[in-house]
Amino acid sequence: MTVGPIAFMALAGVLFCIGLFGALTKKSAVMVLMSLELMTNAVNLNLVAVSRFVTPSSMAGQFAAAFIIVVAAAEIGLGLALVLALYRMRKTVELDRIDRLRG
Amino acid sequence: MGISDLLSVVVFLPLAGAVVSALVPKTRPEVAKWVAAITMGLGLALTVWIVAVFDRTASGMQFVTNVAWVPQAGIHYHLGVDGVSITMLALSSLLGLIAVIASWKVTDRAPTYFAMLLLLQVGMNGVFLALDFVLFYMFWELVLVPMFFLIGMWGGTRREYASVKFFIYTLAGSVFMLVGMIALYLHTGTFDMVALAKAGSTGALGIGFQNWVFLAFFLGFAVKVPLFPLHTWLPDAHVEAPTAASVLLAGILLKMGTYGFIRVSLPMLPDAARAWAPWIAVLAVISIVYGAAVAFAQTDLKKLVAYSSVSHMGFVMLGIFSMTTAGLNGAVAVMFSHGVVTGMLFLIVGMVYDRTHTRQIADLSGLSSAMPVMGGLLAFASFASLGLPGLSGFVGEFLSLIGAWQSAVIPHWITVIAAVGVLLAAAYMLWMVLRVVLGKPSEVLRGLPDASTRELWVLAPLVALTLIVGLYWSSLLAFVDPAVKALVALVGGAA
Amino acid sequence: MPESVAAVPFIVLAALAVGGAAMVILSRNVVHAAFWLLEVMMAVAGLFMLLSAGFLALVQMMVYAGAVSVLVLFTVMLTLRRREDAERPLDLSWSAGLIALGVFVAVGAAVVSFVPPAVMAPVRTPGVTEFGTQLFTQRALPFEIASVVLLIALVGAVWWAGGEDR
Amino acid sequence: MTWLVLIPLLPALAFAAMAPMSRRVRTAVRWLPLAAMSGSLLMSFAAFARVWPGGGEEPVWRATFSLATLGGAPLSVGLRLDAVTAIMLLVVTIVGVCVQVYSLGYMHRDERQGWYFAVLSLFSAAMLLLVLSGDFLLLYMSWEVMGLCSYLLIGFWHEQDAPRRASIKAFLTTRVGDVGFAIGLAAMWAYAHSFDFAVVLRDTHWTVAAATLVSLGLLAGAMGKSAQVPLHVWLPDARAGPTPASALIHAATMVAAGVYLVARALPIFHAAAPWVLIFVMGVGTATALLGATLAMVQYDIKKVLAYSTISQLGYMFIALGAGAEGAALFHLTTHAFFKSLLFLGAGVIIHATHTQDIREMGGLRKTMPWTTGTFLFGALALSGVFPFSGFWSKDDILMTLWTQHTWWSLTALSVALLVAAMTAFYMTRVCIRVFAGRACSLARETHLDMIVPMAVLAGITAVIGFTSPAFAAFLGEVKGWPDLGMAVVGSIAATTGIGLGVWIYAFAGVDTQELRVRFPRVTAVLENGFYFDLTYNRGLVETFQWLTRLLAAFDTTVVDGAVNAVARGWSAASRVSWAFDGTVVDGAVNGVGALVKRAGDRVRTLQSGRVQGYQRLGYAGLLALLGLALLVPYIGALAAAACAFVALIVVGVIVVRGA
Repeated sequence: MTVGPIAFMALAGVLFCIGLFGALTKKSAVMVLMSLELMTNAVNLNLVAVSRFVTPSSMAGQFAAAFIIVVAAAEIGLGLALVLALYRMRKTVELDRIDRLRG
Repeated sequence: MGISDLLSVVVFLPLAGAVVSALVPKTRPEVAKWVAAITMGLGLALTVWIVAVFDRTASGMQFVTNVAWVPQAGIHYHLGVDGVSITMLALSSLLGLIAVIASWKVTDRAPTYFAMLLLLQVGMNGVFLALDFVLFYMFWELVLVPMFFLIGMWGGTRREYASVKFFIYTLAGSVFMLVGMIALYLHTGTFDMVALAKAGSTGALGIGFQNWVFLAFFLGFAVKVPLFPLHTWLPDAHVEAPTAASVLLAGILLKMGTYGFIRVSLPMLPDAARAWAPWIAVLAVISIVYGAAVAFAQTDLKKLVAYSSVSHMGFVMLGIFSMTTAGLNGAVAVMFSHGVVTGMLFLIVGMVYDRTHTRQIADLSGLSSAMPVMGGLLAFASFASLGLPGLSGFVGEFLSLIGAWQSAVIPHWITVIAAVGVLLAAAYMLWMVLRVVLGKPSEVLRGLPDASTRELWVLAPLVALTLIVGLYWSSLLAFVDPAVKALVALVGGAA
Repeated sequence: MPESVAAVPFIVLAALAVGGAAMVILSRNVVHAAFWLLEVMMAVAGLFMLLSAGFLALVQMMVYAGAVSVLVLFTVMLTLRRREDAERPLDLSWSAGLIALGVFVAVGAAVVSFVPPAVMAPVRTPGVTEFGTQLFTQRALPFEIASVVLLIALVGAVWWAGGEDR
Repeated sequence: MTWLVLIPLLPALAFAAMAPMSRRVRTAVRWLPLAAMSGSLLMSFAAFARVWPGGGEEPVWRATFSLATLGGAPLSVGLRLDAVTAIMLLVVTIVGVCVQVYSLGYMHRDERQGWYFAVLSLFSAAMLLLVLSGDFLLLYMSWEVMGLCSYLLIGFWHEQDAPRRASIKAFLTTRVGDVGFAIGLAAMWAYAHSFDFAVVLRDTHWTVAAATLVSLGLLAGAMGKSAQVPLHVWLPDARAGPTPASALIHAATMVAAGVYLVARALPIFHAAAPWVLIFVMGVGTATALLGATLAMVQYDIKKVLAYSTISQLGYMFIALGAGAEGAALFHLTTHAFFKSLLFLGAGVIIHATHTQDIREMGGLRKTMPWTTGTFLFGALALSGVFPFSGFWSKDDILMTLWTQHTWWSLTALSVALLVAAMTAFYMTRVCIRVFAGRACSLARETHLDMIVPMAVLAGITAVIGFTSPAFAAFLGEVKGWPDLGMAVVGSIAATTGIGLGVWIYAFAGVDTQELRVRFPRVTAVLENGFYFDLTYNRGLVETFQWLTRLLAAFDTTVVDGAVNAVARGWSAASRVSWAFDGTVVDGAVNGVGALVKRAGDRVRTLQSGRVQGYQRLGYAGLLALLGLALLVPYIGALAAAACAFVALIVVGVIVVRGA
């Protein structure tokens, strides 16, 4: 028994939405970042799967995924650094207490 | 490197300069300004080279670089010059260098300041050379950012307000332009401006479609020009901007709007342009008279010059939408001359301000007695601005007028009112000269030094250009005419 | 269609990934959540293997499982003043759930309507060798840019996290 | 004959050399313009010799120079030398050299005299270029440069208020006319596609409409420059400049440029509707009469001369209106010499007496014999007394009017005779007031360097009249010696004026003050120059200034205000719209305040400042858009349903109300 691209895409969709839910709800900045990582992983999975099934010889999706990993690594590094800086400044990582943009 | 790569070098050389300048430590401002001066100087030298080898008899694009950039979307890296854009390129390279030298005394965050000037130069050069819409749009928007910071960080007392207003106003305009651009792309499948011009002239686009796209582009360009009633960002931006930014704002940025009309609206949407021409001519004439009248009432020198720009740009619009060779030649001549002369005016006002810390006309009088050279140059620039024959201002205004009269699309009465505008220009300029240059020297001018050598060097090339273009029109128009002739043939206006 | 993927390992890995992701969201303890995240990353790496993207699987293991998780854990530790701070409320919200569900419906609709085109199987599935060759020839420029991005991110992260002593 | 280019070029180079100099160096080389001008004078003689014996229509020499190409077609300007040009060259250079020599003496104490000489040189260059130009464009360009020089010289003593204001007034008033000139040129280009004299005046077949338009435009320009009613107001004020500059610019040359322009363009005027030439004659007549009338009541000697210039220019326009190009140009020539002579004399007198008021002068004939003599030569010529030059040229004009013998020309003739008498009268008045009577100041004769130029001009004034037939022949017209009858009539007019003047001011001793008191209203009208200045100030200048202030306020409040209002943001906008809803829909005034507050609060809650809130909004918006995109095919149906629903309700309401 085998599975095709649709299975992978559906899986990626589920992962993405779980990540999205987390990103929308979590109050801790670290948790939000972790949820974002989930979303990126979902996207990567989708890319690799489509590359594998639709353009097997070019590996374009794999390259895209590789670069996304790079950027995501950079992002998480910066994000965590920001969290640390914020924590130093406000002594909290709760996002709902960080509302200086309030109108 | 072939000669056709020159254009890319001219565009991106200042970018390199900007990076270098930005990396200079804050404590060494003189390094930054030398970097800027040398980069601008090199750019000007290259521009002179381009001008020298430019074939003045040909009408098409020269030094073309065209490589695929994002082939999936049909976006190309496509640069080239014709007679219209080369005059603008020359003007922008010259004013760029002059702006740097005029900013010689800037020490506040100098590396960033000069990086901004250089970045601005990238955008300005790029707009005039880009032949791909996406590229054009990128350069167009790129110009906003450094200008925003130049006004917002080094400006006068109301700089935040002025810079935000400038940014949002022009951005709002260019959003419409983007819409028009995309509409054209969806309709024709290309971003290539040369191909689009061809498509427009062969009647591939229906008049209904043209009308809407024309309106979108009109909003984008007219804000930049600026055409009445979209002009109110200009006085604020000018008054608050530092001198060099004012020079570039009036000298180059406004020309981007009229250049857009010449490069985009006329060739790509000729039917719509013809249909809209009388209305735009009405707006142009209102700009001429209204700008002149409001300029007359100003008490701030810089504001006066700013409103005079509104008036002069009206002549450009009138010339463009006359759709005649005389009118278009005149329009480009006004664009060039206004850049030079208004640059001169802003520079002198800036120099006076540096000494007296006032720009109020009422505070300054008898400039020619207190500083004979400075006063004389201000009077000279004023006479060039009011269109005295023999100086550059006359060339364009006169040709615009005869073009407008000749035009099949503009009624005569509009031209008559525009001619009255020439009289009004004389009125506000002479009234300014009477109060500022002439008379007994006022208290604030007592004991102040006359123009320094550096200041004279800043102004000298502008004075020379004013005289050369004014006395020998062909020095400018020989470049412009073949391009204009081809354009008019494309649009199908009168000869 | 090229050779398909065996269903059994896929189902196992998919279950691990979805379950792990759910646990990330549902754990009250931040430290636990971080470990669940690590589990999801490894499952995804397995899925990459399944998709014959060996190199990516390796990268995934090294970057996410190795580096990122450690980073997250360190941050969690650094921002906890007391042990009890690790325990957090669940923070569930109906509106967010609705939005996530909506997005899922939209994505699902897109997925369901996706018709895989008929593609000829290549003579040989490209592997790590081809990946490496391409990376350093055709895609050298993006590669370089990516390294610059990483460098800048590194500098930035150090700068922000640097502390008061600067 | 390319050397002809040097005629305007030499003075221009002198200016170019002097302009960047410092004040001291400029003063040191103040003789440079004179040297340049002398060169031009010599070459003008040579040019005259080349044209001699004249009479031909064709230019002796021409050169074209392409300014630019417009759509591939050249836009050329050119120079040409023909009989008219040769004469004008001589007039300009002779008067110019005399004025330059005179100025060296007159201005030698002034600090900034270098600048004065430089501008004078630029003026000479422009004027020479104007008469040499072979097309209307170059003519227009040099015309404007002359205007600039006139502006600079009138405002030469700009530390004082009056010269500054007079200078701007002169420039703007002449520019009013130039608007017409520019439009005329535009129309000319649109119709004939050329500015060249040869093409426009000879080869083009004008339609009446086009010719009328162009000629009216050119006439407007000429009226401004030549100070014709109603654009004459700047010339009396132009006396604020240095007197020799007035002599050259505002008496001899620049103001005559308008006459020259119309004389040149006369073929277009002939092609235009017939009323155009009659209009020219009418303008001339009105100007001549007005100038003479006002000259009779002035006390400022320069103002008398200025109004006299206006009047004489009107004379020339009368001749042009009659189509008599030769007569107009002859009067232009004679007038250039005797009027510059009079101004130079006035300059000497003013220097000597330190006043410009003729009531404070008197008895100068004893102390200043040379000045008196030369001034009298000029006055006699102006009055048209045989054998001085004014007699001949005036006679020419009168004779032309008589031979034309239309209703219009005879009216003009009678007015012209009246003006001749008035001219003689006011010149007699000036001469008696200044030279006769007892000496009331310690005036002394001036130096030789100022007397010589006046003497030269006086000599020319005395003899040039006799060239009348030769002058006409040179221009290619056939004309004999003056008709005896007209000569007698003209002389009677002049004699009447002189006699009346002598009787009133020398013998009867009529107290003019008493006349002024007796006729206050007439006095007021005359002293205010028929209220032209007042009307312009009140009606135009002040209205314009008020209007500009209004527009400036409009710009900052309305135009800019609109922009700011738009930019004020959604929050405020929504408050306003809520308030609007509240008032209109509910009509419950009390509820408005609460509504406004509620609206504000509602908008505010959107702006929580929390990132995730924004994020949620973003995603929700995305989903909504997606849904919308799916619904697009049905939008038409939905809209139709909505419309139908609303229509149903409206109909229902109407029915219920009606019931």
